[in-house]
Amino acid sequence: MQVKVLAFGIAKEIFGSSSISIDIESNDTDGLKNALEVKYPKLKELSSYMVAVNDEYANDKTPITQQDEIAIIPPVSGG
Amino acid sequence: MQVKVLAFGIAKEIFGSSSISIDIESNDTDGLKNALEVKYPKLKELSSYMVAVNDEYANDKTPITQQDEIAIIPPVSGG
Amino acid sequence: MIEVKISDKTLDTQACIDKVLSPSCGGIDVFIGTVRNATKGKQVVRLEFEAYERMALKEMQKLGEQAKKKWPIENVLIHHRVGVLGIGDIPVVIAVAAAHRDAAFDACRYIIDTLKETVPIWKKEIFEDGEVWVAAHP
Amino acid sequence: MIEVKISDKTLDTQACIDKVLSPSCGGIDVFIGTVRNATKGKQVVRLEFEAYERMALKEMQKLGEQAKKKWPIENVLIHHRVGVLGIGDIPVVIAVAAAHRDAAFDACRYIIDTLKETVPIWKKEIFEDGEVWVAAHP
Repeated sequence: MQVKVLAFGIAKEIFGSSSISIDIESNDTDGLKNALEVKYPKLKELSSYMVAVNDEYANDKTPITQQDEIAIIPPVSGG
Repeated sequence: MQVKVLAFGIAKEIFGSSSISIDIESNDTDGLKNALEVKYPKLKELSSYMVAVNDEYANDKTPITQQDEIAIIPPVSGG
Repeated sequence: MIEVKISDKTLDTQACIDKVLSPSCGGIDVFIGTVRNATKGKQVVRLEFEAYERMALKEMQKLGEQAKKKWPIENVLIHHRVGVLGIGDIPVVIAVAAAHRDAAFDACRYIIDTLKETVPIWKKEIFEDGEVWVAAHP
Repeated sequence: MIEVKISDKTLDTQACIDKVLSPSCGGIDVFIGTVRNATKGKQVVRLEFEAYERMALKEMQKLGEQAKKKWPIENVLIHHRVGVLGIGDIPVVIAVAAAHRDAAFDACRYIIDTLKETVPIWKKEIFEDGEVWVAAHP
């Protein structure tokens, strides 16, 4: 399945875009992370990063569909 | 010795004035408190009260002279 | 900087904040006391504040100095109102600026807590049916 | 009341305070974050803030709700700035009004501490000789 992924902060710089499309093998957040880390190995250099599905932090193996809004959340630093 | 005593808050109401003169037997804060409590027994009904000498809280038996600025400090309630 | 003030005019919160701002500070904590409409369930009509002004300023200055010794803070402002205050009026503004926020929070809270214990200022609560000097009696 | 906002305009501290004032509140704690001129001894030129706006607003709203569950507070306001900020500019204002000050202090501090951990907002520090996304790397 191909999904669209939003990116912010340093993730946007790693992807070179605020939004990318990527093919994933297993249709969950782990599958997404695997695919992203293969294509963008610099993601693995971050302190950590989260996946958000429909504006909520997602746990490991959260199922995702093409209708979901998916975003990569690098370490936040607001305030 | 006769000393002048400033009063604030409820002490002003107990004394009926923002400033009174009173004769004291021993020339220290204990002597002052004794004299005041005889003349104004309502002072003893307060939760507590302090004596300030020259703008500083005074301990028991702090010597006082007629040149000092003496004030009765009932429980504070600012803020 | 430590600035202390007792005033019978409306306290200007924004002016207080502007005074503590500094390019080397990243965190400012501000405490604003306001007159509540009720105390222990009883409707308040107004408050009257009175200060032993010279001593109160001295004690407020001490609070600022103590806070600066205890925490790495840069600027402290303590303004207290006296006179007759209505519901919603502001008796006290405390503003503390520090490089980092923890020190600003700790110092600001210390100052208001200690001010209420040591600074010779008194408040009388006036109700529909009477009045009371706060904390005077057990 | 809980009010959350993300804005690319200057935050108005006084307006934030005015919004949380209430006749039944006696204590207001306000936290103001400002852009410091240096970080770890290095001169900062400017900061750039970016938000995942819809999710950030949702997380900010959650913070307000959590704080209202944890403490007896009445009004909470959380405003965060995005875009390019210079030294002294204000990225965040948090204002909490409560009947009694302890709850206001506790809640305000909880909100800024948790905001920095959970709300999807990012800041890039720009120095004379480079730039860095804060907290991105170990």
